[in-house]
Amino acid sequence: MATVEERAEPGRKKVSEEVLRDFFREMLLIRRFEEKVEERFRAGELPGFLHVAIGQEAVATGVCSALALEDVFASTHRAHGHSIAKGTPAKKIMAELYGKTEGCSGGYGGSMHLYDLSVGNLGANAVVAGGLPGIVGAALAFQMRGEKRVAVAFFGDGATNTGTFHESLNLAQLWRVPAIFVLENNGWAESTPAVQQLPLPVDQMGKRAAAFGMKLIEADGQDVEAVYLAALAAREHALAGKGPVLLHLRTFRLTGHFVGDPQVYRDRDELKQERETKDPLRLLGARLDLSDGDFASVDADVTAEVEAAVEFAKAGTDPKPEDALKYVYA
Amino acid sequence: MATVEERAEPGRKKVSEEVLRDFFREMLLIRRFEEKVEERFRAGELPGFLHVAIGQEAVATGVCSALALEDVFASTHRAHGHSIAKGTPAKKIMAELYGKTEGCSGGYGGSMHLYDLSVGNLGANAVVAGGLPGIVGAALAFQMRGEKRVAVAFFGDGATNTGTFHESLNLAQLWRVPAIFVLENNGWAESTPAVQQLPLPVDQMGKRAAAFGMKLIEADGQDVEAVYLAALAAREHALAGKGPVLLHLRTFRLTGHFVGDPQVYRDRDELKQERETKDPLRLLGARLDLSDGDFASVDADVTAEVEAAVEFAKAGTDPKPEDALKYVYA
Amino acid sequence: MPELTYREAVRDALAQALRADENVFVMGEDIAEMGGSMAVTQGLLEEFGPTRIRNTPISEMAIVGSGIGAAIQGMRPIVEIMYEDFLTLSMEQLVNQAAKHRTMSGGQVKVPLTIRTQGGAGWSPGAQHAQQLEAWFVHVPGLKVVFASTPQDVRGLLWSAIYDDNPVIFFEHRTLYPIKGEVPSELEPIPLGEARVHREGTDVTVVATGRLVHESLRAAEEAERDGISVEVVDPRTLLPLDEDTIVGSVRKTTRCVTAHEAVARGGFGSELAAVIQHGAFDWLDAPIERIGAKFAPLPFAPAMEQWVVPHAAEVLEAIRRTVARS
Amino acid sequence: MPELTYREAVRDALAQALRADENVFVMGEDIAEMGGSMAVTQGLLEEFGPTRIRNTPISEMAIVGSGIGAAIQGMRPIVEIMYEDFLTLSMEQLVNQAAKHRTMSGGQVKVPLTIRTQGGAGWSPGAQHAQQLEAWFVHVPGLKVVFASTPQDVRGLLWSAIYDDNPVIFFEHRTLYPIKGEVPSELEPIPLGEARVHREGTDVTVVATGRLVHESLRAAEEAERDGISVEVVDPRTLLPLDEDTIVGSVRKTTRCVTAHEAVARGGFGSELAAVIQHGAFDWLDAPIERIGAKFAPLPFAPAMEQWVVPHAAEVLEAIRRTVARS
Ligand SMILES: Cc1ncc(C[n+]2csc(CCOP(=O)(O)OP(=O)(O)O)c2C)c(N)n1
Ligand SMILES: Cc1ncc(C[n+]2csc(CCOP(=O)(O)OP(=O)(O)O)c2C)c(N)n1
Ligand SMILES: [Mg+2]
Ligand SMILES: [Mg+2]
Repeated sequence: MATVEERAEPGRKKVSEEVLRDFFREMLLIRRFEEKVEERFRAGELPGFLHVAIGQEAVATGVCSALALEDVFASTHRAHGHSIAKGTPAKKIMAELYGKTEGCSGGYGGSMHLYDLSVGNLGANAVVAGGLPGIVGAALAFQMRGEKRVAVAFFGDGATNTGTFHESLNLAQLWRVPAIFVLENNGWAESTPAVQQLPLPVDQMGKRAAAFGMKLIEADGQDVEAVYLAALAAREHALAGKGPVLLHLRTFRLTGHFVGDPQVYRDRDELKQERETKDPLRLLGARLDLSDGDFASVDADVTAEVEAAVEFAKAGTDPKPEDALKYVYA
Repeated sequence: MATVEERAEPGRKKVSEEVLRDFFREMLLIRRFEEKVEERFRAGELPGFLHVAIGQEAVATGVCSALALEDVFASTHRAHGHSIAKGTPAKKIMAELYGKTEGCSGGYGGSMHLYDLSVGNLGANAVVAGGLPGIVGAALAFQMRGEKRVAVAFFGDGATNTGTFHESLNLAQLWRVPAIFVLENNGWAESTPAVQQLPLPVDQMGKRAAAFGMKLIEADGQDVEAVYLAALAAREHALAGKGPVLLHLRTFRLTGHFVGDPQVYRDRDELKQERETKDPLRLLGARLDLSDGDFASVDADVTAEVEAAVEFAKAGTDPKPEDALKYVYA
Repeated sequence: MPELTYREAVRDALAQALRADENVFVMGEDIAEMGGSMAVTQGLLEEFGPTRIRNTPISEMAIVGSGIGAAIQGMRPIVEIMYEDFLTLSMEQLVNQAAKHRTMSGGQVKVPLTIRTQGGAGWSPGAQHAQQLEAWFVHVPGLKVVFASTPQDVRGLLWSAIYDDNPVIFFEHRTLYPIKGEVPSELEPIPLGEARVHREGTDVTVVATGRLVHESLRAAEEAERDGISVEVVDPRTLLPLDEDTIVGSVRKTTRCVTAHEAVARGGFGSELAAVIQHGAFDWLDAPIERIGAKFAPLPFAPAMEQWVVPHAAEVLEAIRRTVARS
Repeated sequence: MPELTYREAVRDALAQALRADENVFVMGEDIAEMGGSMAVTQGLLEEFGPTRIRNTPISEMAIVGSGIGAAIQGMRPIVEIMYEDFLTLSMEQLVNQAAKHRTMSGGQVKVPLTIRTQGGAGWSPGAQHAQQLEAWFVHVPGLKVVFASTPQDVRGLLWSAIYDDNPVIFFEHRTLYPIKGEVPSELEPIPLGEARVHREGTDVTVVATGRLVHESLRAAEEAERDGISVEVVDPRTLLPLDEDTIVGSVRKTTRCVTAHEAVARGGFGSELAAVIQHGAFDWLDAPIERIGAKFAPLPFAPAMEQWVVPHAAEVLEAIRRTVARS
């Protein structure tokens, strides 16, 4: 387990209320965005295969707020939140989900392949752990060129079972590259609970860092301030040339694995309880002691942004069929 | 690090002198066998790609002596010692190296693919870590059928960098199958020293077990008694249904990576010193206080066995070219 | 004859094989409680329990590799790789281990392992969830390769794959799971290595696999209205290949189109074309036309996706092109 | 013109590329102090230092994947996979990542990565150290595939691969490292996608790659003694393929043999045959003969090994078969 110093304790208040309010707004934007995605999918408007991260917003906002514009990241199948939090306008993401040329990947990627090089999004990946080796390489490039930038990989607890995870962290640590590996541990890999897929207890996944002698930093993934502070510490460590960090964040997936997932495998009561006690927006709202009016005004604001994103997306341009061949080679 | 109880301390004498003498004989047989392989390769008699394990004989003998006939194992490119120690007659191995139908793989395998199902040799593997997943599956079969057998994988420190290693140990631990993972840590992967390929200090490779919550047992790989006791303990643990074991043995490769390797990358003095202080045969000989006469008589005995193996091999049958197609399908 | 969906037919073969032989077991990601990401294994956990219906961690190399190890010990594991795109993660075990153990051991080892997987475009999954990679495995001696296109075939072939003593890579097509078809009331194993003539014809042979079998049958009906008589053959087993039936058909019709969803370049259609031009050289009246996906990673936007992968229209055009040659 | 071995030619291209552009670096297993398992990278560590000549742990997925990541950041990494058999361990990164990033990102991303690897039989390594797997990659849009057979080609093509903005899989053949050949005194880049006509002829075209280029040239000389005039073409770049040169040659000669060391079934020769039968249908006077390894994992014993992989004799027989057709 990480030492106490390495933990960004939930109680340690270091972030101003103003900043926390900004976090709240962004997390609510992500929440409303994804709720809209679910709604539009059910309405039959969105093609493809969609995964939302409802319940995990504090991870996206906390980590990405700790990054600079020139820092880069790779995401997963559950990428909307990370992408919004790193600075891609919601409308460009929505346009991507609608398959429009105005989308952040020009309509070529879809939900599982959101890219935006202008803000350092090197691409979401539909192959579990598929983005990790590339992050090692990006960090290596920064190291070789002496650039003060970090490369960040998001991935889930399920991903820690892959050989790709192991090889990536191993190489990163060997070469001490400035990479941060963000383990977004929601205790599920699709329908498979921690106990069926992880040989370690779900809360002890940080032990995986020991296999590489890698710096471990852990925080409560539902507490955006803790996540933010932990990510700042991780970035500092990496930029100081001390090597990569495994940033272990325990979080909760408060919805299905994919949009439309009936979750037959999941205990209803437990889910209900998690929704009541683990929702990062509720937790932050309570902490900020937001009045109903405050909340309503933020909500109206982000809801309008999401609606505008849908309008933008729907008004977008469909690619021409033969544009499929446009980017096979550079 | 493993607790003291988990270590088979070198000083703890539990094995009778008679048994140790048997160990000595077998280790010397392996040594003479591999020296002969080097000689015959240089003489141009042996085709293919050969790797000897001179310096690592205590691992082969110590581990395999702790196994029952019905236990199975998978080996690596450095497989002669394991194969002899598990009970395949030297002559069948030599015949394989000569590419004869009398060889343990019928001339189809060669040095990197020694098989002998009759003694539980599931095959040496020329792909680093390639044999590990199969060992998990063999152990799973034993578990499902309630058979009291263990499945053993040999591999090197270099192999612990592979994704295959990680996935295999992870799955084995998750399912608590009766497998033993024998990490034969000689501190080299071909020409690449530990410091260039392992993010952990070479003596701390046992920490890799922590990533899975796996039982770790460590012993001095140059001390055959320690290896034997450690392997017995590992087998007991696995057979008791307590799950797999990582058996970490620090050992020394007292020769090149492959037969013919000029070792341009290696410090001569260090190698010389290792040959003087780390040779498991010298160490065991000293401990047994073997007289010159004793030694000479054992040596004559095993040398004769090796010579007979060469005779047997040379007198063997060459496969017919078109036999290549014989075993493509079952 | 009862009717089953393709999905039910796969499930039925699995269930019957599990009942028939206790050495059979199933493992893969999310195949237990959830019944697999394609709902194929639904209900198996309830009947056969968690020892024989095993959820695995996300580790395709270990899934395939542990299947190999169990198979060598006399089990008949059926492993599921959720999307065939993820076969890329287990190539080492498939190609260097499963395919080679038998030869490398001089015949000591058998690997009675079945690897079920699925893929296919048509639902906008993007570039990493819809590849068709069967051609790679046809290049690997020691493997068998099956690609089934109907409920009857998928059931009979899967049974044979499970009871074959060799590693079999068994491809299913995602868009076929809901299709219905008649099946014999008792499961009839279909031997590996036998093609199926879906439709007899005299002017052109279309050799098609997977989803394209159905597209080709549609194209054949269209063509018939123009007076073109099309024979549609599905190899079903891609390795070993039933060359006799395929070449025999083209010798009869003198024209040939190959059709699959995989990228045309380097695809299984190339192997077919190579075999057919050789075996039916003196009979051929037109160059063999290959239909397959256009040369691009599959884009997300539906308009581009639909354009990249082939449909009945492309097969029909190719049929017409071959017939236009005198 | 100076003479270099194939090995020296590869090394020279690497050294010159490293000198020309500081974004170029090399990584792989044992490439530094030892100079690579084929001694290709010998001396590079001394000249360029350990930051640019990097030994890696045994982790083919991470090696390729970190190469991809560095390439996207504007580096030009050259990664070495020691034996192409181990490409099986990096297929996911090669096929799902390197090949697809550009399309999936709608053109935002470039992956100027070179993956050097080698393989080939003829030295009794057994089944896991001598496969020829180039055909798989020809099936993957977004990759380029090169297979060079002479010192001059390997140098000029490797340079182009390194400076290409796409991922290029660059195959070398183990048994060619010691061969010598003349090279231009200044390195002349050879554009990717251009075949080389090694020898002009009028009766048969042999399209060969890798070691089989040399075997085919030998066979051609033999054939000439029988009065058969053989044209030998090496595509050099397998993807994209120079169809014009290849098809044009067969239109001229009217007969064709394809030759490579890889297993014939599902090999690159099948793709060639499919393309050629289509493009030269009206010209062909004989079926295209495919020469490749026989259908077996490579056995260890030399007699079996030599029988499995093809040599000049098999090419010659195939040439004779095509000419025997009137
Ligand atoms: C290599 C690979 N195997 C399987 C899948 C199918 N799959 C998609 S997401 C997922 C679960 C991932 O779990 P985790 O890494 O914990 O991320 P989470 O979904 O919980 O965010 C699986 C199995 C895949 N996309 N890639
Ligand atoms: C997957 C793979 N990568 C590379 C190689 C080439 N290779 C053969 S042995 C070896 C080093 C292995 O080191 P280790 O596992 O420590 O075993 P040792 O040789 O020390 O016994 C390498 C890199 C291989 N055979 N397989
Ligand atoms: Mg998860
Ligand atoms: Mg070693």
